[in-house]
Amino acid sequence: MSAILAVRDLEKTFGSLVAAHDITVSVPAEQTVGVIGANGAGKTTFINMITGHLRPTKGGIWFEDQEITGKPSREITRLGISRSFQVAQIFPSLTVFDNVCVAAAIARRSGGMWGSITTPVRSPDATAEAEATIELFQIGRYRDTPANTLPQGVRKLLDIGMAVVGWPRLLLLDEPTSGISIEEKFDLMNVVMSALKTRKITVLFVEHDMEIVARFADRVLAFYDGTVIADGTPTDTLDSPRVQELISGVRLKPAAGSGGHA
Amino acid sequence: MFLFAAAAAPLLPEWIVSLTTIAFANALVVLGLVVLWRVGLVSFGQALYYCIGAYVVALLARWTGLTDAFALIVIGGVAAGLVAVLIGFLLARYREIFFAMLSLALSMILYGVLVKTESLGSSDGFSVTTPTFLGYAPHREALGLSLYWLTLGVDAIAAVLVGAYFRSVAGALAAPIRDNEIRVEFLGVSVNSIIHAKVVIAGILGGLGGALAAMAIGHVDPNMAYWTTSGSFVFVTILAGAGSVAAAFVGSLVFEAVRSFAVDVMPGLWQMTLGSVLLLTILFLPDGLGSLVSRLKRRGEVQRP
Amino acid sequence: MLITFAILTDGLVYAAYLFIVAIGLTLIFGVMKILNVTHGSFYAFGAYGAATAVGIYSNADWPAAAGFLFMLVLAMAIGLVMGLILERGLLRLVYGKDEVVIVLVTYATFLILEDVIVLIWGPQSYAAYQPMVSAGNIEIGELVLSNYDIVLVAIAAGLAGLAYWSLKFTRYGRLLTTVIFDRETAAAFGINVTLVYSATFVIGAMLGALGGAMMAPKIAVTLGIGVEVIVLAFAVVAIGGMGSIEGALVGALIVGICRAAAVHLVPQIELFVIYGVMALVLVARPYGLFVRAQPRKI
Amino acid sequence: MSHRETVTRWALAGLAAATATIGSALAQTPAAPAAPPPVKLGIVSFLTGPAASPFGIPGRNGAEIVIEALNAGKAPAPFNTVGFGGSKIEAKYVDEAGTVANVVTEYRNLVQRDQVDAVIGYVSSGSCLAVTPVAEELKALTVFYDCGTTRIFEEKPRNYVFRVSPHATMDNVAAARYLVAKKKNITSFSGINQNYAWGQDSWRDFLGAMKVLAPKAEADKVLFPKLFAGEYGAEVSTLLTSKSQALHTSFFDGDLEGLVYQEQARGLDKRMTIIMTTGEAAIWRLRDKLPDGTIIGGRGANGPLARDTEINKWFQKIYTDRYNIPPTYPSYQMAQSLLGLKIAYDKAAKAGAKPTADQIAAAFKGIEFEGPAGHVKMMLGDGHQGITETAYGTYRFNKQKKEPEIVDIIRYPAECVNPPAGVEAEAWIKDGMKGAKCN
Repeated sequence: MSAILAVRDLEKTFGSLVAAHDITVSVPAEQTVGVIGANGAGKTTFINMITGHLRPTKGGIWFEDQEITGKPSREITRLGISRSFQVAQIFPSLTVFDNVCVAAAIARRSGGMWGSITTPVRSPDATAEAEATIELFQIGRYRDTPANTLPQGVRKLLDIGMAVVGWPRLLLLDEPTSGISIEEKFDLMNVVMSALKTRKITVLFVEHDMEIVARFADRVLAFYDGTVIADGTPTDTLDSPRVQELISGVRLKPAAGSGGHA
Repeated sequence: MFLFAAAAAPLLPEWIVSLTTIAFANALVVLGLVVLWRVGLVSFGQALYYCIGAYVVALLARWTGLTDAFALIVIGGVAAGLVAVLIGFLLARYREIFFAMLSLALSMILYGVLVKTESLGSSDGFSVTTPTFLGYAPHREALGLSLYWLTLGVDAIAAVLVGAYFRSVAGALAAPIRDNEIRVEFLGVSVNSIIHAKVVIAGILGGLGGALAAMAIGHVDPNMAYWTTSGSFVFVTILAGAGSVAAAFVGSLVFEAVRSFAVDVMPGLWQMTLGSVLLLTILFLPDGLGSLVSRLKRRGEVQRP
Repeated sequence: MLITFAILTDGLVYAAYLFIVAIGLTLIFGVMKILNVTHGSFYAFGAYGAATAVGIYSNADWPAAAGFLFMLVLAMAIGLVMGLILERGLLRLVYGKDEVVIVLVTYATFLILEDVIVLIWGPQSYAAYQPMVSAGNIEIGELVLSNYDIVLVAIAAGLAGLAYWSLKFTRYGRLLTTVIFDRETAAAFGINVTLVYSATFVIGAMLGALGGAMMAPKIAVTLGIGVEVIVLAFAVVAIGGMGSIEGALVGALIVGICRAAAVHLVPQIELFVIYGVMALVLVARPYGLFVRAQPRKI
Repeated sequence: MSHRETVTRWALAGLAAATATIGSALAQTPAAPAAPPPVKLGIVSFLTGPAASPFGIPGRNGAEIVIEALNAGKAPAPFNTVGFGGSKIEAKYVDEAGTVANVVTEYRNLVQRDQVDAVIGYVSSGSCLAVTPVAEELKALTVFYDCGTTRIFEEKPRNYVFRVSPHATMDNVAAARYLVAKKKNITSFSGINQNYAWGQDSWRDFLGAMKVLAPKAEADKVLFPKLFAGEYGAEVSTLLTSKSQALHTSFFDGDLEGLVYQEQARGLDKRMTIIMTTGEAAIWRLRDKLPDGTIIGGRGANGPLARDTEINKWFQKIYTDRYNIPPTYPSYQMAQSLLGLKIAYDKAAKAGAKPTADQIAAAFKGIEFEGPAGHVKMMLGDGHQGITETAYGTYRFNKQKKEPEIVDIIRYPAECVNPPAGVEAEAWIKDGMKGAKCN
């Protein structure tokens, strides 16, 4: 089948600074794509453009053959693209359940302002969906904990869970393991990836840790200086000399990107 | 609560009935502020809608001779609501203190306009024709009670609807928006339109409150739009807390009672009394009287087998 | 020609008045993010203090200038004491609460202080006109200007200069700017934020009192003068941008000139000028003229 | 449904709070002493806020001193009987400050909670207009003492509301008459009045009267600064650029003093004569700061403008002895109102038993009496609105005696500056003040 996501000649400049240029990628459904590159290589910019947080200066983005270039993020979300964040974006004052439940309710509300005023937030199916997702991400034991007291790993899972609860078809994970200790990283990714597989979600994930990329990605995009310098299977990409030379240095300091704002 | 209060009315002395009527009319404005406060917004200009509601009632009675309380209230609420819709387009983009300041400026402009309008009695305002109730034209006690019951009725409806709203998606988004607007946007919701809706709801409630107050007081004047009026509404909101719908009504009643008590017992020093009450509330009851409500709730649940 | 000159001078005088009232407010907001309603009380206490001072000195016959200084000093002393008491005794307890809640705290304090004034000075009004009257006036063409007003403008200008200089070139000023820019970092760099807060609030309070003291000779010092000033100062600060000194200056000038022009040319609209300007500016620049919104990063 | 339950709990709590106030209220009013039961008066005026010092407090003081005298039966004849109808007066003083909602609430509390026999008070015309319908509804006898608006008795006939003090029309009509008398060939005048009802009405009446009395003269600058603006720099220079020979102002206290200081610093009074319709209330504080030659009104023949009658001397004395400052017009208005009510009450009480509101009201209608401020006729508003003569004069600070004094006083008979019964003030002025009897 045709690509679920297609990106052509994408470019983003801030004044004189070129954050991303000449990015052309197309992703078939249910593929898991790892995105690597040093800080400032344009990974997050790339994600932000797809999710509508940034408006591209040039080029176009197509999702399921529909152009979404420069649409506001909330519309793009409604179309079925969802994302998680480098720094987990959750609602600290709510419990884990309420976090997910709100997300579920929003995804399920019948359209428009009137819809969101008339549909209760704890509708049976929203609640059910929330419970299911919490199970799926194995954070059931934190169900009623206020989010502001959660350990880092759980925050990450919750963040992704909130992105997944709306049954997106494309999910972008911005450094899902940033700020997570090396020991936990693999368990976390195992949980996440198996969850996404069961929901048949196409995934783009930004990652600094090459082992994780090698382990979980079907395909790897290597960013350097705002554009894609290598694109292929993990092995091909990671072993390509340019990548070795320009990027894999990152491997030596895996947590470099943690918390930092690419 | 409303049934209870309604039943109690005939037993109470008239002056308490009228005091309570005004308190419960103002409670609607407070309820609107509670809706806003849940998203962390405070309007120092809510008196704008209060005043619009009041003047609409007074002017309709004066110009068209329409005196039916039910019609007047509805129109008052709608009028304020429409203004809120317009202002909302502007206001919804603002947050924090800037939201407060802009709403304050708008209400002060209305104040200026009214003071300038000599045909409407300028700062003296003018009196409101005694309302009728579907043709029934009561006087004295009867009138007081009718207004009181009408107010309670409107309050009850408002309380139920707002309660339902709080449980709806748009209502429940208040805390999330306060916490993290970006996340909300990425979940597929326009934060501004949610806030716009809240501004409108608050506006309608303000208008209803003003309409009822106008009839209960029997007089309208530009001070209804002055910033100190808004100030006292915010005051009650803090006193009540955003915890529960009921708190708005209790808070408003307690406020009126305390003020009247202070004026009665220490005529020269009632501002000091009010100030101290507010201060103590903030310091020792950070979530307002509402937090007492929820505490009672919790205790109630514990006691239940 | 005469009108234009009149508008400019009047505008300048009014702007000076507004700036003197607004600077303390904007300083406190900039550093502590507190919209300080109590500012009105500082103003009132300053005025009452000044009136008392003038009362004392006009009985003892000291030179006018000395009396003027005595007046200002006493007022600022009052501001100092009040500032300390409030910051240490009350605000300290509510830091970290919701911005709006803190506004309400200051509002409550304002209400209380309104009656404290009655307790101290009673309900009657006081006069402190001596400094202004003894200052005399000068004729410029048909126009007569009060020297006191000229002094007022000079002092306002002085304050503006002083504020600018101390923010840019003194250690405390640089501390302030860092705190204004980013509280956490400031704390991280070992700046004693608590101290900076106390200092700022006290200075703000003294400026408020100073404003009251300098207006005292022009007005009847009577109950309720604080209320009027609060909203005025808010408007100016909102126009210029909360927490920006140059904003307060420009805001004051805009409002001052606009109002003067209105009074001379279209008296009917005088009542709306301030809020009209404020609304317009806020519509065009939600955060005021001198403050930009920083988009949040993710 | 735990919601509903807690709600009910709160209803109880709320009512408790409310009842607490009744309790306290009852506690407030001590059990009546041995017969005859006292007559309870509610006395409302500004005890806080900007209007307290010029109007509220002098008004309250006037009430205190007069009630004392009446209770002691020490007032001069015909007021030398004890209290009202032989029973002592028990006054409760209430603050007028706050919104109309507060004012109305407090009024109801006085009538319905404290069961007062009559309410005397109110400075702000807004309060008076708001209270009037309530008073009529509650059939509660109410006497306004200071508010000046003509609307109260022009909008509707009233049954239970009275005002002994004349309304504001005569202040400005008389001001115009005095100005024209003093400046025969006046060509231009200006006005600075506060931007609210009082200021606007005052200017409207003055302007109307001038149109009639000096058609040649035209109004030049018409300024309406915000109430309590405090800073009048721009206004003063506007006036400095004007060729007017006179400036009309209805400013009161705080604003009036501010204006005086600021205009003096810039010598405006050297260029034009200032007419202050309420100036009399400020002379004792402004003293030598008030420019000589200023035209002073006192909302009637009050204070220094009052005639030198026995009862005026008496009032001047007891007031000055107590408060060591002479009484200003609000004190006079309060005294007049109390004395007027006393006459009505005594008349109604002749029947023996404690008179009802209706009896007192009936007795009050159309009475005439001599008060400290001269001869009162309850003539307008079907006998509910009093008129008196009024007077204007020119201010001079007597350097020898170090005392303010008002010289070349001109007195205007009531019928000269007030509309005839049944004619609306504004209309009366518009069509040339027909039927004015200025002897």
